[in-house]
Amino acid sequence: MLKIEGLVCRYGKVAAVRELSMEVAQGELVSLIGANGAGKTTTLKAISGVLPPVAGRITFLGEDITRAAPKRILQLGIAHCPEGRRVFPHMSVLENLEMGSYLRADRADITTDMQNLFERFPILHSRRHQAAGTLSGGEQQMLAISRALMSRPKLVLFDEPSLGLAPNLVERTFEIIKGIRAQGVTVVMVEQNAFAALELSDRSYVLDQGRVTMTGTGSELLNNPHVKAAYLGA
Amino acid sequence: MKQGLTIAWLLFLASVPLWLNNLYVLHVLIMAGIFIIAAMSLNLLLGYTGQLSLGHVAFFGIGAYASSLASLGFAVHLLPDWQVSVDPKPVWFSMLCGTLIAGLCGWAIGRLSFKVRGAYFVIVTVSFAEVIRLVALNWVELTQGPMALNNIPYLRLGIPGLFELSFLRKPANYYLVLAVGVICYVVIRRLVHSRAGRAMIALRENEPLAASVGVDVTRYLVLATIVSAGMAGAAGALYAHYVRIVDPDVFLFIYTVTMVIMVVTGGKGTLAGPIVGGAIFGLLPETLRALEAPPEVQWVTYGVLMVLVVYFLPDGIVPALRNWWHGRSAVAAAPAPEQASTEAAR
Amino acid sequence: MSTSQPDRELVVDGLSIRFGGLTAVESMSFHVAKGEILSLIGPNGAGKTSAFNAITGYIEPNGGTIAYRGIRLNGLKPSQIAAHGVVRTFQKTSVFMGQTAFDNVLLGLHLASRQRPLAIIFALPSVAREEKELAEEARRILAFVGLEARGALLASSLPYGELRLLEVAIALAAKPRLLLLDEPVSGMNPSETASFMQILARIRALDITVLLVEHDMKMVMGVSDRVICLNQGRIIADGPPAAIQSDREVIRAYLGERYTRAQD
Amino acid sequence: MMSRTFKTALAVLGATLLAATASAQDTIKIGVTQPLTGAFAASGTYVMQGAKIAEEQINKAGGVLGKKIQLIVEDNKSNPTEAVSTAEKLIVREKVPVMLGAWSSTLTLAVMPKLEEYKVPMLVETSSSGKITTSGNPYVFRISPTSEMEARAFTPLVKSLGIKKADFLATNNDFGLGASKEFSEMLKRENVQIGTMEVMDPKATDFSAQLAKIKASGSDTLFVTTAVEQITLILKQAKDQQVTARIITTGGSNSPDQLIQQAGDAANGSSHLVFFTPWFPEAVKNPDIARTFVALWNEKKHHVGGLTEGFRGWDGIYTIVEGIKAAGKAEPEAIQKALWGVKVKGINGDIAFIKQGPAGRESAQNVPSVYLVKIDSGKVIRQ
Amino acid sequence: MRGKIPNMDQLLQHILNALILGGTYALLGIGLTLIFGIMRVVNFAHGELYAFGAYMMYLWVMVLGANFYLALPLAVLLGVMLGAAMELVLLRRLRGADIDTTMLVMIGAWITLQNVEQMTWSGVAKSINTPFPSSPLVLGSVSLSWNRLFVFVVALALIGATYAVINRTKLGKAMRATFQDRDTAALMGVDINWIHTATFALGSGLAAAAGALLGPVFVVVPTMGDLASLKAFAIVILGGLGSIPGATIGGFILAFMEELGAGYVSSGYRDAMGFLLIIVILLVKPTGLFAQKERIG
Repeated sequence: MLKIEGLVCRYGKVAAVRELSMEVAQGELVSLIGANGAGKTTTLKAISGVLPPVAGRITFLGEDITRAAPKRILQLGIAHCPEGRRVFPHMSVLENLEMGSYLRADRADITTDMQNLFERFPILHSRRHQAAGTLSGGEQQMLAISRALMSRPKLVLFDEPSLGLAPNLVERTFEIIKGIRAQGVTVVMVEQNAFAALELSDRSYVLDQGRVTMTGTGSELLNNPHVKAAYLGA
Repeated sequence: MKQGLTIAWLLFLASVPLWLNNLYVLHVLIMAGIFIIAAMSLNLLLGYTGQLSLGHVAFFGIGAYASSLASLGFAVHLLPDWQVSVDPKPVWFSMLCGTLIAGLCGWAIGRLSFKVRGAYFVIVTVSFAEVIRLVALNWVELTQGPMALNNIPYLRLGIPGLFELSFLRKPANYYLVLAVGVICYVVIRRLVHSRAGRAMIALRENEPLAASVGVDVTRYLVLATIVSAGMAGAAGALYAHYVRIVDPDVFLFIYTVTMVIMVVTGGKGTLAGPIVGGAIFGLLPETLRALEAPPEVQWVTYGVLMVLVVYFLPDGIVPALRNWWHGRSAVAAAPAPEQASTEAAR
Repeated sequence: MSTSQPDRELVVDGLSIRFGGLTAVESMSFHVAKGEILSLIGPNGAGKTSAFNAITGYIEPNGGTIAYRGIRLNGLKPSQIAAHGVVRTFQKTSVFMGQTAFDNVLLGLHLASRQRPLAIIFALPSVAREEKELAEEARRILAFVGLEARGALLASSLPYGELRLLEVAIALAAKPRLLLLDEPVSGMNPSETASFMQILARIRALDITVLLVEHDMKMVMGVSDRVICLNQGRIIADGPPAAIQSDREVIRAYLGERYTRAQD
Repeated sequence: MMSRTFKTALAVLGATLLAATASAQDTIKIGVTQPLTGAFAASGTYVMQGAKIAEEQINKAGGVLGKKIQLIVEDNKSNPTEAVSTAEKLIVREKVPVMLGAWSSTLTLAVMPKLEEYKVPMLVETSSSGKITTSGNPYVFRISPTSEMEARAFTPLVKSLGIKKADFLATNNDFGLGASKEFSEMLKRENVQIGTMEVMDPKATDFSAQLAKIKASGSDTLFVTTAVEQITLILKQAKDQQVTARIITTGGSNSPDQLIQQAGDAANGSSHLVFFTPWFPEAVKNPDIARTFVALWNEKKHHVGGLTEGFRGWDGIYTIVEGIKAAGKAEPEAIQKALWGVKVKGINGDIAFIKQGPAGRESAQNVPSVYLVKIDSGKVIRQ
Repeated sequence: MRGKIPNMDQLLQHILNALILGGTYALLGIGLTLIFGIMRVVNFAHGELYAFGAYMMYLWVMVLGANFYLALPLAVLLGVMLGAAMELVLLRRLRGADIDTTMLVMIGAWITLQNVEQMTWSGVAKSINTPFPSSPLVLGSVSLSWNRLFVFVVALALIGATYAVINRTKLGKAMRATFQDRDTAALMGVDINWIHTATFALGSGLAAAAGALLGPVFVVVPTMGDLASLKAFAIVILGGLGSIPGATIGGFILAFMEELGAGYVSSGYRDAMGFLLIIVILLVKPTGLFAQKERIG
């Protein structure tokens, strides 16, 4: 479904991703793990078109999206739920969700989708007129996920969904992500909580200094002594 | 080597009135010199502390007015029945007053306006200059308002009965401006290569980090403002006693813009930057005048140059030249690490 | 409350911090003993950095007191707090990017220098003498963190790991007695982390007390004398590393059930 | 593009050099510093145009001392510092023996120290501040009236117009404030009550607050002193706010033609003190000269509203040339001495100088004529 | 009847004048709050767009003889186009640059535009004829011109329209989203470049509208933009950056301060009121009177 070959990304002179290649199949839940600065977030940014890569090739459903505009990539069905939730703080919950469906014109379906989300997250419904910045961290995470789903994506990129959340909320978030996958949406997730990420995912890529150093199924990596030492703090 | 070059430059500048017999060109050089001093003073704020003060002309104007008023004497009613009058003072003393009063204003303004940063700071400084201009325009009893202060005496130095130096003619004024300029240059140079200058650079580069190693943010910003304002005031005093008229138009925003262009074009945060920029933009109006270009063309040139400089020479001419030079010499021989480090501090 | 017990270097009592309606830190009390390395851990947003900011004067707490060696730090400016010997680093790499590594340390030596503005303007001989000493000192500090060969390079051209070392060098230049490090090894690879732990040991040997915020459990458990775990602005555990690792509350809130399983 | 500009520059430079060497023998230079840009651009341009017409006429008639005259015009940008620069350039670089300038009092005052420094006389054609001739600068020769002279000339009209209470609205500069001061003192002597005295920034465009105050004071006459652009706005806004007082403008920079054109019927009923009445040249002292000037002005297709300013340039240049003729040589000190004795038939009237200022260092002042005209149904009529 | 008019009438006239003036100040302010408050570009050229609107009005009505009511939207449209062009040429390549850099560029644009105007139209003031009756509208003891009333009504309508665009339309939401979080807005499929251009053009159009409306009331001169810029900054800071209701109220507050200050304190300091206000406000409450609270860090 998604294929990345030889991806290179830079911030100014500093290379963040060097010659990275990976693949995601339809319906998979794939996670990227690694230390800060390993290039996980940068890879997601390159996929969603926010940071155009310097070299390499990204294809999605057979179409080359390497230097496509974020708008085009979103239209093709890739939604990106950014690190730190990034809700629009001064806009209401409703407006945030409307921004999620920015590129859609099917008004009736948008309303249905929104109602479905409100049923799933009643707290968002009761706060729909409140400015998003006043929500708690967990509520903001739900809003950010809901907003990403409003574009009816085929593939969702989650960047550190558990970041800064209380542990029970972390569990909840992972449940939600599982649910999304269960509906047939493909998921790529970046997660600092390597243990949880490996448990959850079908497959994982371990990144170090912009390169893939290891890959395998979640349980394979969980039992890999090197991964244990470097990323599980054991 | 470096010192030799500086001395050669100084000797050359000092020799100008000896071989240049065109008084008009000398006049242009004097005016450019006064603006260079003002630009150097602005550079201390803009280039070294990184604060874009767009009210700098206020200090220039305050220096000009204070010095003129002290030398002319004045009488004002602070209350309907309370009159304060000051008798005319010698010009050298007045110029010192102008410098000190401008510095004092710098202290007051610094204390007040450094509560805000960024766009707010810019707007506060612009507003400050504009309010001062309106005071100069409307406090007619003190400033003569738009009638301007006229017949401002020129500087005379000497011991009565023994000898007297009078700064009426151009060569004398040229040397006066040159001397003040050199003093300002030396003071700024010493300052930026010291603990105080390093504190200012630290503030510019990373204010929270600077504070974390003990740099008192307000103290050093205010110190920079005082020195900068005092020098701008000295330039204003020079201006007042050379042109011998001061009117509220000295506070016009466009003069601040001119100084900013000089500093930015030459290279902010470099010692030579304002001198190079000041020389270019101090002489440009007269060059354009010689070409019989209408004044609008001069300003359009300013405006377009400003945009082009931001795009193509964002660091200014001096750093660009220095990089070019280093690029060349690096091919010949890699520079000693010590030398490179002190260069970058400048 | 006693704020001047001899072994208590820093005493935080009832600290509360709110942003608008959101509570970042809720009546937090803890102390740092002289000479120890104390780590603050907890999920992001638990209030660690907010507490750091309040101790070092970058934000005004809404309640509570902070005292260092009996001196109340509330209401002091960051520079004044630094002058008392409480120096910090920042979570996001924070150096003077446009300057060389050497000059970065020289800028950090602000408190070590005594020049007065007038002395500078008149170029008194004492100024030149001091400048020489400062340059010597800067070189010594660079060598201490292992960057002596990098002095002439612009900070912006240093690799990430060395930037983080330079950060520590700048903080050391301010002559700290209590050093607060905010995630110093985040983004470092394991070998860089290991060498940083050695530097930390040498810093400790200089009689500098350290307060550490860090996510890297290997580092935290390896260097700390004591660990405090925060969650949602409150302290949920305080004790030696071994106790923290097995604390049920900490496992539930921060380390996660899976952490204990991974340990097995 | 670049090279073209460069070539033009070279050509200009070359031409200037050539002109300088060629003209040294056969022309007499006269420096003119006027505001051709900036706040006073319009008026300065008119004066310059009037001076140019005079130059042409004089050269057509054979010039002076057997040589042609050549005006060197410099733009002082309505800015005192620039005015000083133009004086420097004219005197030091162009070596002019005499100058005309510099329109506003502030500009003239700025130039005056330079006159003393280089001992070059200047003919002042517009400025009204008393300070110019009382500060003891013997190189100043003024043909325009001071505010005090204007006020004195107005005295007989106070009774005939039936003024009982007057307000003032003046631009916040020497010109405006000086006029307000002199006229209010004159009116007090005539037992007229003074209402409110308002000022405005020379660049202001909204006078609603001042006019509301003036309306409330209930005076029968409002004296307005400022440039023509502001007068236009004041007339319009006074009408909007139903200010019923009679508006009289002073200072002579009021161009009634322009007011009729731009203020429309808001201009009706207002009166204006002028120093030249091109609508009825027969009213001035030397009607023939006035008619010639109006004809030449219209021939050049200059703005008709500029006549009341343009005549100053003409009178100025003729007076200067008369001075050069009397001196017998184009040298500053000779001209300065000779100007004292000239008698010129000008558009405004007969020009001759009296002494003003501290003894021994007197400046020269002409006693000009002043006329009051009124706008009625879109026409300028005598009053 | 000519006699003592009671002071109450003077006050009423001042209040009426301030209301009318406040409408146009608000228009200037909301144009700038879009650019300065939302885009964080210190737009020193704002006043030049104001002058541009006035000159376009002069061009259409006085030079080309177009109908007044037709010329007004045309002048505004040209202002929108000039604003869009400035954004495309000057600001696009500075995306993400710090505030000082864009400010220097806008100062350059300001100087250039003003002097091009001066070269094109000369410094002589121009006036624009209007189709309004020359006798004022009299309401008891106070009066105002029909032209000013028209300006007031149109200004209020434009303010209302802008408010609706920002709060009710998809474009408005995209604008707010973009300037709250540019990267995330891009992730929602918003074309960031287009939003920047549109916002700058909208703000410029409002400035041009203010100029086109006020040009016929006053006179048109090349330097008319300078004071307009500075007053607009005062209004925006007064109201809090980026707040449209704040800018509207700020516009009226400034108008009242100027009018009453000139009427009862000193008319010479009329234009100083705005600056004094800025200084006092920034020293007392640096975020402006109506700014929203934001969580820092």
